[in-house]
Amino acid sequence: MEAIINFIQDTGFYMIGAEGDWKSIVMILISFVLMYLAIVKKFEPLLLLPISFGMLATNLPGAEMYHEILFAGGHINWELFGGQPMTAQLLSELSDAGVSEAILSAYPVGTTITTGLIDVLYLGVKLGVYPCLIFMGVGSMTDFGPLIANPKSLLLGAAAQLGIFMTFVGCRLMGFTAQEASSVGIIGGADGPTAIFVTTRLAPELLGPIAVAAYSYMALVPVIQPPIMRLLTTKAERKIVMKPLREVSKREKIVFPIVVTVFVALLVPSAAPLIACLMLGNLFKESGVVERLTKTAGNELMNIVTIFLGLSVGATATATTFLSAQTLQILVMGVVAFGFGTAGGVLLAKIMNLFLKEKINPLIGSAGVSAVPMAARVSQVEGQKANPGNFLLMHAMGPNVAGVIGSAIAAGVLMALFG
Amino acid sequence: MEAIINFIQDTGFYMIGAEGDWKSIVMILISFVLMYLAIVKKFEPLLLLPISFGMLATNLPGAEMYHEILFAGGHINWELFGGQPMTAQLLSELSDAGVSEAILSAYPVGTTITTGLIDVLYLGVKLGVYPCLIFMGVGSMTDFGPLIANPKSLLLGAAAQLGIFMTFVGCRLMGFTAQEASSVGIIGGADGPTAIFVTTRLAPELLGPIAVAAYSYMALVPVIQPPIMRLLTTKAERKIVMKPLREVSKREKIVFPIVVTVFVALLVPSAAPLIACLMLGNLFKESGVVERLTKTAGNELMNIVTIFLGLSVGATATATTFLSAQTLQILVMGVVAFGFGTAGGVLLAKIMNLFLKEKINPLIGSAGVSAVPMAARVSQVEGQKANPGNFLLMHAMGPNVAGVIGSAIAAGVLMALFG
Amino acid sequence: MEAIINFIQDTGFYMIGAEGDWKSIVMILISFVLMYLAIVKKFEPLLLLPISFGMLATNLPGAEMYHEILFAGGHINWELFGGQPMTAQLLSELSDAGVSEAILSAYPVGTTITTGLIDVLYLGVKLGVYPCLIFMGVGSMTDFGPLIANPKSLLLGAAAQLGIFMTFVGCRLMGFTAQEASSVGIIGGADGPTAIFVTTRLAPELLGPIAVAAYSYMALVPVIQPPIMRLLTTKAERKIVMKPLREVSKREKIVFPIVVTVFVALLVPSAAPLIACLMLGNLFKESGVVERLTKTAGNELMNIVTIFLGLSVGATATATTFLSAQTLQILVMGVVAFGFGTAGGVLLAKIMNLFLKEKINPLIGSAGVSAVPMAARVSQVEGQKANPGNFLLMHAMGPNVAGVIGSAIAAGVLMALFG
Amino acid sequence: MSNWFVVLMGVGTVFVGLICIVVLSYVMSAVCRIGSKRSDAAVEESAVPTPAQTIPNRQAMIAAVSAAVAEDLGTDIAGIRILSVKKL
Amino acid sequence: MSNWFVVLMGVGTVFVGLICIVVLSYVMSAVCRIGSKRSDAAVEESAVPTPAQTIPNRQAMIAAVSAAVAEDLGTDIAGIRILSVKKL
Amino acid sequence: MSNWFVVLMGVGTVFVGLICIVVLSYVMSAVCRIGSKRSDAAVEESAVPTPAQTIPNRQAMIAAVSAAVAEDLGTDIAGIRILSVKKL
Ligand code: NA
Ligand code: NA
Ligand code: NA
Repeated sequence: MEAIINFIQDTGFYMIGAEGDWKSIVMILISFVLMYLAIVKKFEPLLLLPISFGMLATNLPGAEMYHEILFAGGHINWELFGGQPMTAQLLSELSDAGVSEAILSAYPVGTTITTGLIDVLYLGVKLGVYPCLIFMGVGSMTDFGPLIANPKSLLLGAAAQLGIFMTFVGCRLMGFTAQEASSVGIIGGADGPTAIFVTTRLAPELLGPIAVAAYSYMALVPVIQPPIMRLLTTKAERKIVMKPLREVSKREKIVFPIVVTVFVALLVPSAAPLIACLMLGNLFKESGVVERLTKTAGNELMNIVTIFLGLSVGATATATTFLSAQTLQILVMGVVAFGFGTAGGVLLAKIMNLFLKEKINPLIGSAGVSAVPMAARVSQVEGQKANPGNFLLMHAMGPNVAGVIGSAIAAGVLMALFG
Repeated sequence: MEAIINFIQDTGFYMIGAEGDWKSIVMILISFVLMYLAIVKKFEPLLLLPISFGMLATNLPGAEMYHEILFAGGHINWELFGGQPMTAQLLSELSDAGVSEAILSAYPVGTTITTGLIDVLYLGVKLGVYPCLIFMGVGSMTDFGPLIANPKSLLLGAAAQLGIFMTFVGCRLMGFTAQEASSVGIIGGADGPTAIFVTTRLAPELLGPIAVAAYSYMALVPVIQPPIMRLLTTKAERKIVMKPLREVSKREKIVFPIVVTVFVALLVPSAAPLIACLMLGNLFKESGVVERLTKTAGNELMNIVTIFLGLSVGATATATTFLSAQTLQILVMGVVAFGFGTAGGVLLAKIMNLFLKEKINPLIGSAGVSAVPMAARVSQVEGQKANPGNFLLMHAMGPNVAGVIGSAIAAGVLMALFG
Repeated sequence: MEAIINFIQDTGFYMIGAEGDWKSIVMILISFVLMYLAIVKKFEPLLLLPISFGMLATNLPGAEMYHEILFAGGHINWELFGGQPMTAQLLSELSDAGVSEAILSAYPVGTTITTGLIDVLYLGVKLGVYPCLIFMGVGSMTDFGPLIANPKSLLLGAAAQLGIFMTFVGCRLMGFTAQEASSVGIIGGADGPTAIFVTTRLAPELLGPIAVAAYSYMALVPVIQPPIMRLLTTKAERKIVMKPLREVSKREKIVFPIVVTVFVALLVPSAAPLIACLMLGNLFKESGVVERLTKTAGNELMNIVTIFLGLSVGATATATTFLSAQTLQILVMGVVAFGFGTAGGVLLAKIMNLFLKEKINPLIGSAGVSAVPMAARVSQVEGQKANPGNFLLMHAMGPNVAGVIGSAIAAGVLMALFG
Repeated sequence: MSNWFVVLMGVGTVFVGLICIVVLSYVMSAVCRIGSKRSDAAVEESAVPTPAQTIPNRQAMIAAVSAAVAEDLGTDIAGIRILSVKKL
Repeated sequence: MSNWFVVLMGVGTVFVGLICIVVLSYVMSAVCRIGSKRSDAAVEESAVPTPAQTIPNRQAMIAAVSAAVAEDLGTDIAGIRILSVKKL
Repeated sequence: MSNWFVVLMGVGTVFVGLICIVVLSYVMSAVCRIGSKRSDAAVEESAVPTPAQTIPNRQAMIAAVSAAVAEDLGTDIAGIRILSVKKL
């Protein structure tokens, strides 16, 4: 009889019912909303679907698919990972490191943890492996040709990082720590892997909401950007036709990723892993001699990592960390970041037009936030609305990929200052 | 000269000859038999071939491709894994944890271990990663449509789990511990990943024989099931024609995996990892928005994990653990488990027919043991023998996939009771 | 202001400029040369491109993408890996284990390390995983048919290992330790994975130069071998036409990998992991029942591992280990190894002709160094130069694949003697 | 814990669990059908496209392609399979 | 550290960095063009072949194949895509 | 350990090892041939099918398909490769 009671008390139904675990229910409902956005609204489903499922899995009462304690105190607790029992020494160390009693009290001395799938997958996030590997895949599918043909467009990619730093200031004023403010700001970079990389290093407890915000807003680029673009430009400006880009030689395309890797790594060493992986993938592609590796980096390897990354990032979104005022603030500040980034790109384009003989269409400035290739497509669409004969896509791809480099540098600066 | 003698004493030939290591020879011969079954008889070759090769590798005297000591005492000994020397403290801890002197005596204080491929691959088994990832792949190739069209067939999938619990009782009476009996019983679930997951958690020392039994009997379903099916049914029953299943909408197929995940995870939280991964794979497939991930989960990722899982599970089948009376008992009880499961499914179908207006063909009950899609095909073949115009395949797919869910729940109950 | 100075002092430019870090610049230039060889000259680009990029990444001042300290003292320091702070105890242990003060002084007590991508990837090298997995892929694409049809060609594969041992002696005389000499010698095996496996076990500090030498010379086979081949043979010998090989049955092809695995693993147990993986891949292929696994082992899995292996092996080539007289010696001895290997194969073929009724063309002897299939193609080309109607390719494939087995055995002997 | 207790617990939980899923399935199907009546064609077809829907009569077209190729070859139609035809 | 200091440092570094890359790009392109004049056709075409070059008029050929297949089928040409035609 | 001892041990073991494999190969081939005489066609063809066997004249058929497609195109037959024709 006692056994039956034990068994029932172990079920998730009991935990919800008897212990009033309404927070988990709310989190599960939120995960459903995200699944809806991913599947029906097609918001970056490649990442939002695994993220939302990870969020569901981690919040199922009793399932214990992700154990925060394994990564508590800022480092990986290998003993617990391997299944060794909790010791008094480890407990006091973790307590000293600032781990809350709420977490520690669940693991008295002698407890062992049955490591689950998501704990293992989370290692790749914690150790910074997944964002780099995804960037390798992204690189293997990116064409820097339009950027090399028109290097000036790099400036637009720089201006669009304005959103990151404006948001940083905003968050600081709202009471976030510098580390947290940096992680929230980087949402404005509109690069998922960069945002996850920075957040893992600076404010891992915000990983869930920041990843959700980053990928949701990237999907919302066609909604967020156009009003801002139209507000800041005149019809005449939007009608500007740009002349076709020159052909870029194979050789330039091969040398470019190497040059950028070396330069950026020397300028902001903390951005080196991200840039190096992005450019390695690109070098695979452009060299033309390792087609096998190009294909694997951009397909199977990237898909595997995407599943693992999504699931484990989602799993960090436990009720305690997600259901707070901070999450709402992050969601608001994420939009702010995208908005300022868009504005920054457009405005710099207008300023550049004051000096340039060959005017550029300011609509391509907004593509500088990255969100490749969505933002470039928005530029194209808006351009054609103003002038049906206007083909801005290739011109917008320049700032678009420049934005990836730009936000990696911004990320490097923030990690150097607060890492 | 001494060096030559040392060298010779290091060869496997010397170990076999001088030390009378006949047990390894027997194990190698057994691995040959399994390879024969896998290659010539095509017994689930995707897993039996790697398993048998792992068994060969682990039993080659001197090769030391798998070190039990790394996982001794129920947890991963990371220090040894990294190549640090054995310490007196670790030795005494392991001894306290019940590790046999036979194993420990091979590693005096100061020994270091050269970690091998299979040690590393085995981590994925120990940490419960592989079975979940394989289930993700299985899910991405499973169609729950027939089940959704006819939910009653879930009951047949429940009845077929009878074999698990009958075998549990039998094993207990034969002297197995509750943990061991649970692991042997779960063979009757006819789901390789579930059996391996449960055994890793409850009785890791039986991993070799249980994996071999599980996959061999799954291949033998066309031999084991038909006599039982014919014994328990009349010719008239076998002739029953079932009317075609209704079309299932895309929307139902998307919602179903989410509903089942939440419900099962709340009912038996310990089954959550298995069910969640199975259903995540299925959600990838049915959502239709992440084709890249669906393809990778069901192909490359699954193939990689299959190789790793097979090799490392096979490697646990060392002579000491495999050459015992227990192994024979496991092989016998495995058949019992399959037999009772088959009977359970068929008999429940007959009982249901007492109440149902639209009779179901009891031959589809046997498909409830899972062994997807083999058992469903057996139902189809037997059905056509009785009535050439009878097409039971789609009807049998319902109980067939229900059996996967059913045995995951059964596994969860056993892990909750004895984990 | 101080913050700006700190920031500037953290940049790689400052490190190069102020600290006179010219060694890193030299290493970066060397990595450019290797990239040039890989991309333009197509020197084994699949490995040399990732290796050279890893070399670039590891030598970018400040980037800290690879931390030698994590693997210092011959074992993996898991605490540091997980992000725990350096302790006085660990420091003194590492110091006792002979780790140089230059390395240790960078990590005072309390430092934590932010583990990077390459640190994680290097685990697979350190634990011996990658070379085995690559051999599995190689096996899945190798056809042992020509070898089975003409087993005598195994002898040529044996003779070509002469280079390994001649180089060993040469290196010993130049002052290398036995472990280092073994690792350099194994370059003559002309098998990248074997060379990396042995070097990881015996002389990990030489991994960079040895990997570079091994893969570069494999690409240079068409340059290195022909003069030696022509020097040692008469025109009449080169004109010898060999009669077509017999058809080999499927059954022989299936049994062969199993027989070789068992025999080699018993003869030299330390070569077991390499041979077992090579033959497992081959068994996948020849069995014909696991096409899914064959495809994955030879494609996606191999590509992923190739990227990881290349990057992390390249990353070990730090300025301190690479810019030394040793590296030049290794490059020189590498050519010697290839040369002696080629000569050994050719000469044994000539000796065998003294006894054989059916003469063999000595040009196929050089293929015994492996470098599959490049060396076999060289035999074919040289044969046709002497006699346009001469088709040696299939005959050369015998010694060619025999060379892989031969150098695995040689590697096993060296690891047994000095491991 | 007695063995029969384990059997009862186990078989009981499995049956309770799967019976609940039966009920949930019926409920789910009913709800889905209500939902689809409301938004029907619009949502169902535009928002959740499936690979199968991208070429409506995929089976038919593959059959046609097979037939065309086979005719050129004089081979039996059952002997070949076109693996990769995709709508752009 | 004041917030505005962070903004200045950040925006400053991003701009300095990307402006340098602009300059480097121009330099690189110039150097590459000089290099390619010297060795031109020889190196450019033999040493760095690209997938696209292996079948020079790949697009055209795929179009032709599509057309041929479509004619047999009476299908609209936009409806199918030939995924795998490779030069040997 | 003297260097020449290492050379002798090494070269010796390599030769002994590979000579043994030569012998084992001959034995294996002989045994396989005896085995195949006993069970010949039955086992060899049914039990160990190979991809190549699933379409007996695969090369021929692919050649035919290529020819048919090429005729429509007026392309050289060596220029294209059909990657995916599979027997069902
Ligand atoms: Na960006
Ligand atoms: Na089952
Ligand atoms: Na070799």
